[in-house]
Amino acid sequence: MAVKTVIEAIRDGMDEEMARDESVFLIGEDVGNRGGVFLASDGLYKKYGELRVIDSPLAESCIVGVAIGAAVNGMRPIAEIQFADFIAPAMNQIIEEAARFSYRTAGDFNLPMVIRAPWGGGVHGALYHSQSIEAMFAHVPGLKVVAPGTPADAKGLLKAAIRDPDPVLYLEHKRTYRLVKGEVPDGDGVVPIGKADVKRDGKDLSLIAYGLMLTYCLEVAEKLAADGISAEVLDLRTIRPIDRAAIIATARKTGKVLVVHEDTPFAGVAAEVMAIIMENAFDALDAPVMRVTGPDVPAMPFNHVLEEAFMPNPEKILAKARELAAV
Amino acid sequence: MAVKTVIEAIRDGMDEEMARDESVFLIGEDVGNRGGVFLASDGLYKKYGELRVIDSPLAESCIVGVAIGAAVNGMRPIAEIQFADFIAPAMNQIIEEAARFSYRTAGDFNLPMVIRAPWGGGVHGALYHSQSIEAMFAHVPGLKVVAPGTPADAKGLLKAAIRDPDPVLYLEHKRTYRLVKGEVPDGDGVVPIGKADVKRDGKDLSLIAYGLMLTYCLEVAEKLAADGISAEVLDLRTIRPIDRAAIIATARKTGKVLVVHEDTPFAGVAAEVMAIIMENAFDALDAPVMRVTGPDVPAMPFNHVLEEAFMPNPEKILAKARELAAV
Amino acid sequence: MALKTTEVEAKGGRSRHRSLGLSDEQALRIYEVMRLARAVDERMWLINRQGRAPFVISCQGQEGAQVGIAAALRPGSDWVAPYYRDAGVVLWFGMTARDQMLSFFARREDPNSGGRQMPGHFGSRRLHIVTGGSPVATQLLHAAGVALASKQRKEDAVTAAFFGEGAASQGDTHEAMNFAGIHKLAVLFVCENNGYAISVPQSQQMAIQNVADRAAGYGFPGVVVDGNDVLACYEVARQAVERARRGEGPTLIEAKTYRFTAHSSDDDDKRYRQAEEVAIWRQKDPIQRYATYLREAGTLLDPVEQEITERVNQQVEDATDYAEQAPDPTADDLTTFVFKQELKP
Amino acid sequence: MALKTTEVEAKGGRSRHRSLGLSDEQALRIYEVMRLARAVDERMWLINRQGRAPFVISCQGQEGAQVGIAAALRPGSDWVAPYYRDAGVVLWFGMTARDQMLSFFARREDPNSGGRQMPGHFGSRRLHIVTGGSPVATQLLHAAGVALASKQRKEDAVTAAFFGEGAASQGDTHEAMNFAGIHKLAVLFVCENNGYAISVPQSQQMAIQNVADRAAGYGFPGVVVDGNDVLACYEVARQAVERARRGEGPTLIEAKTYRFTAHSSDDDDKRYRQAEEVAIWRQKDPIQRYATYLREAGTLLDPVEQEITERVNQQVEDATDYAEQAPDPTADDLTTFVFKQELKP
Ligand SMILES: Cc1ncc(C[n+]2csc(CCOP(=O)(O)OP(=O)(O)O)c2C)c(N)n1
Ligand SMILES: Cc1ncc(C[n+]2csc(CCOP(=O)(O)OP(=O)(O)O)c2C)c(N)n1
Ligand SMILES: [Mg+2]
Ligand SMILES: [Mg+2]
Repeated sequence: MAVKTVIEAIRDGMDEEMARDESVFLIGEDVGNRGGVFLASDGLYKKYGELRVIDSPLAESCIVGVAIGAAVNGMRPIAEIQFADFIAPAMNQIIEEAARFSYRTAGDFNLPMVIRAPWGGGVHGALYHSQSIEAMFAHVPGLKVVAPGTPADAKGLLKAAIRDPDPVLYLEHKRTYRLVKGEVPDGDGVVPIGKADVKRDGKDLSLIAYGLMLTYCLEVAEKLAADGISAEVLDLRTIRPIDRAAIIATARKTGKVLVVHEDTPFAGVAAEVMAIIMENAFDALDAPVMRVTGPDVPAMPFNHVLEEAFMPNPEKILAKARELAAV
Repeated sequence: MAVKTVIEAIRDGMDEEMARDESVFLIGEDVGNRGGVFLASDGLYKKYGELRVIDSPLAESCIVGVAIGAAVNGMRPIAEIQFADFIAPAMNQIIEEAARFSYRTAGDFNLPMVIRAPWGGGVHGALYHSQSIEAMFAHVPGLKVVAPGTPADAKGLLKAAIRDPDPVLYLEHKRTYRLVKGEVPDGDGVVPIGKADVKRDGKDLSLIAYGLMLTYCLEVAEKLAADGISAEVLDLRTIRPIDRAAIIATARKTGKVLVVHEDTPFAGVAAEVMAIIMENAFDALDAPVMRVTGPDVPAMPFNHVLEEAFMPNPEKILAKARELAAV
Repeated sequence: MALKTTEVEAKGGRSRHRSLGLSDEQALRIYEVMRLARAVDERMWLINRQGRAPFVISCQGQEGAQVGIAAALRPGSDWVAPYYRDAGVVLWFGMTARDQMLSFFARREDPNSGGRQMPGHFGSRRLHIVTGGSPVATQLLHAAGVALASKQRKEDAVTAAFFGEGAASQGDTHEAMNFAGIHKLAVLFVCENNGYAISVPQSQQMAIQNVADRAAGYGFPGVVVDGNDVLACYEVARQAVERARRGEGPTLIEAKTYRFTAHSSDDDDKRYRQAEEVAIWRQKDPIQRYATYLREAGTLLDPVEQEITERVNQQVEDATDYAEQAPDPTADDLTTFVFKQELKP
Repeated sequence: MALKTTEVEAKGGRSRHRSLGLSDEQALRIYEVMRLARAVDERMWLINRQGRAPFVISCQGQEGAQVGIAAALRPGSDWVAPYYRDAGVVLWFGMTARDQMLSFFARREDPNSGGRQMPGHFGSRRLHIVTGGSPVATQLLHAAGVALASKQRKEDAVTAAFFGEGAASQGDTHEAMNFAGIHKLAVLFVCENNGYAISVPQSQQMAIQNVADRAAGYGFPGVVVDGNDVLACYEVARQAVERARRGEGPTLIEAKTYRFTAHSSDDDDKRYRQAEEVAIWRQKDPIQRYATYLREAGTLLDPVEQEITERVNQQVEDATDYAEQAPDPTADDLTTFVFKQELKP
């Protein structure tokens, strides 16, 4: 086991899968010689050559559409969207094409492809380099959506995504890239898609999160412990297919749930978690499920005051958790 | 007052607004000479000429992007997307541009534009002529989203949308076009965006719906009445900004709520309604809020057996409502 | 840069097909597939008008471009990404009349989609037909991706993507041609220009006469061909295929043609085009024209024609009977194959 | 169809600007705006490197194309849809150094966005600068729409959209040019081709030499111009503007140029381009080159140059001081203007 950052874990994950399987290749803007704007693919172009690490033209629909075609013809593309904020030009290819290939052919076609997209804020990225896009894509049946929060999960889920026979949207939180470090198991560890993970056991209330918010929730749980409140932290890791059993279990266990995400609230992932709990653990609730989310504004502003006001952070989460604990 | 169909109400609404305000114009595929594939704009090309009823090239990003530019320069475009299923190529222009113009300029720019999109199933339209798209767009702050269910609301909300200073996504349910008839007030009636409407008073439980599902819920309420169950039917009409007060009021009044939509469930509008009730009327609930939605599959199949299996209908809603009433 | 080849017909005379390297059998096979595509299509309209099936979308009028171009490819190893009119393409690639009818009636056995998609939404992994949805132009990028994979594995397969001149306005068309140009991919971009996108005439779709002229902007040749001249289509496609196999990159072929029917069974083309215009084009029917040629070439003798007609009718009858009787999916089929499952249940 | 005008410089000699109809004052004003754009940009890098502001994106090297082309338009009645490098364009259209610095420091008073957007995301309704976001190429469609509105109201305003050669690969670029071509809209599509999209060289972006060659596919002229020759840029833009005002439709102008800096302050251009290449292009600095011309023309006398330098420095100082002191937005500003509100609070 070695301690790695999230970005290292991602790079290792791609590298190992490309070494293991010749059909795996990477396509995206600046992924080649430049190694990606975050250096996620640093070194891969030299190692695997121009047929397996492809600098695409500046066209996201092209990146995804070409990846679909290559997946049809026996390859396992990793399509990198430079920032999640620039995925919208590829929406038609992702939602109307990739997500429907299997269903519309009654299983004759399947698409083993990964779309990697750096997401999330807190990096002075302003409106167009900070967005959360998970709700829109998680809404779409036919896509899998993962959002790891630790280096080990980042690597394990990336491997799982690359080996998956279906299209997977792999969300990597930019702020975690170099901030979050952790042990990464050596060898070929795969983290299964669709399984949440209890990152901390607790009994008084549950914090449900993913991505950067996982780190914040763990911090909050620590602080709550100092108050004598025992908080369980459930890391969703996969957003779609969501781990209903794990959500219901933690809700039934603690009776109080706080869901946390950066994305705006309306019909977001927290709303779905609340609906799942409503439908399956209503009788076990000691208080209404609460949520801490990004505000109801179009996107995260650049100015640091506004960025801080936008981002959920440990203080805001802690305040809400205390409110919930006190009900 | 005259009895009209939904499609007539829409045509009248466009015609009256175009007559009233020279800056209103229509752009979309086949909207000109052909009068639209559903004849929503039948006669308008002859009446207003080629500068105000524009057959666009087959390119949705173009339709919306051009509408944005025209709105910047003093016009009030109505951009027609031929089927809601084909809106995805315009996602970038809608979400990343239109929805953010006001916010990203701190109010310097605003976009008085309407995007009309026929949506919904039950018309043998298969995967790509039956889709529900409301959740994805309602998730996005900066857009208004309306989905009328009656001719009067269709006309009144269309007028409100055209006069609104901000981008409005106007969803017209294809199945209601000729199915749903009703009195439409003469004159310049505007239905305000953001106001739900209690279409039937009741006290035992609440049915919350919009679009075609409103018609079905009214049918169900009638049947429930025969069982001695008094159902309130709340028509959301506007999905974003959602009428939280009306949702909370009906939940508090009846204590039992069933939310109905065709769209798939995950992080859909029903999930948000459930979250709103969870947060604001938890103490008033006599049972968990329930939902009837389209199934968790990519889109509605063509074959009639599969289409029927997909669509929520009065029988399915009634069964669930009875289950809720019995809790 | 767009090379005009509309004059191609002049060359070759009565043995044109032979000078193109087509044996009599091959020439007749092309004819038969065109006839079959037409006959299935006509039958579908009949059934639709009788209210026995909800929707038709037609190949009629465009069979020359479709079969002529498909005939230059190698079914099984080459790939196609057709659009909804391309019955002629998929029949050449191995679909059968029965498959067509199963799709038309949306039966469980429909090989394209198990009754999930509308007719005309072709797809078969086995036959190397990339599945198509309804959004136009997406398949051009898929074709580029399929061709990229061939290049990555150093295989010489060629991929042909088919689309209408309306679809040429979509951003995806641009992005696909640009990408294929950069990587010199083995792709044929085949625009079946029938002058209309539903009701919208070409003049409202673009400011130019020839879609093929755009190829210059992507660094590869564009060719205009008479889409109602099946042999001319075969000829330009063969050249493009050879070029592609040599690793020299894509070609954009624009086949000028016309659709005889309304856009679909939901459309009323009288709203936007004159009966006279349709009549003029019916005079240029690619099937009639090819039949005339084949007769003059001495290849299509009366008994041969009769056999073909019988086989075609037989297939249409059989397909209709079989498909109309075939079972629908059941409600249980609604939720399968959202993701890959190992076996069809 | 792409008309090469790289030879334009030869004509005119020492009174070239006068033969283009530019007075000495106008010629000097162009020079001053180029200088100002450069000076503000350089100051921003300095401040960024000192850690006093998080992000810069530069116009350096492209001022000739920007100001030369903008100078052919009428600020106030014409419109521009710039991209993030176009400091030269927006300064010509009425933005000030102070506005630039307010945006750079993301202050509440930033006229582009109230501190919400990154620097380089220009926008002002009053100045007829269409607001830009980060996604590339969307503004080309906005420009087409602005021009459509002008046509609908029968006004003779011209709209210019600016973009990089990378952005030319996006579907929106195609759709915008196609639409503008069909409706003969009064649009200038201005591609500032600096050879790279972040790290991606032109050869991986397209298979052709000249983006301008694509104009033929949309039915209007494409022109290649030396983007580091400000007068050549002015000349082709003036012709395009005249054509547009006559109702003859769009022109695509491709200005070949180079960026002197890394893509942005977050980029390291040593990863993908050679120092020698940058050095060669620095020799072609559009500002130096224009200064040399103006001096040889006897228009830029030493005292004039000195005044300009002082004014520019003065503006940069003032702007920096003012903006650095200016207040940030407050947390309350986070939730305003999601929708139109009548008054700025
Ligand atoms: C993205 C998208 N927008 C709209 C439609 C609706 N539509 C179906 S076919 C068609 C016209 C296509 O015209 P063209 O590409 O010329 O092909 P043709 O039908 O003439 O063969 C339209 C607008 C669609 N299928 N996809
Ligand atoms: C749709 C989209 N995808 C990706 C990006 C990230 N990005 C910002 S600038 C840029 C390169 C732009 O290159 P070019 O258009 O040539 O302009 P230049 O920066 O060279 O002036 C990229 C990839 C973006 N802004 N928008
Ligand atoms: Mg057509
Ligand atoms: Mg560039």
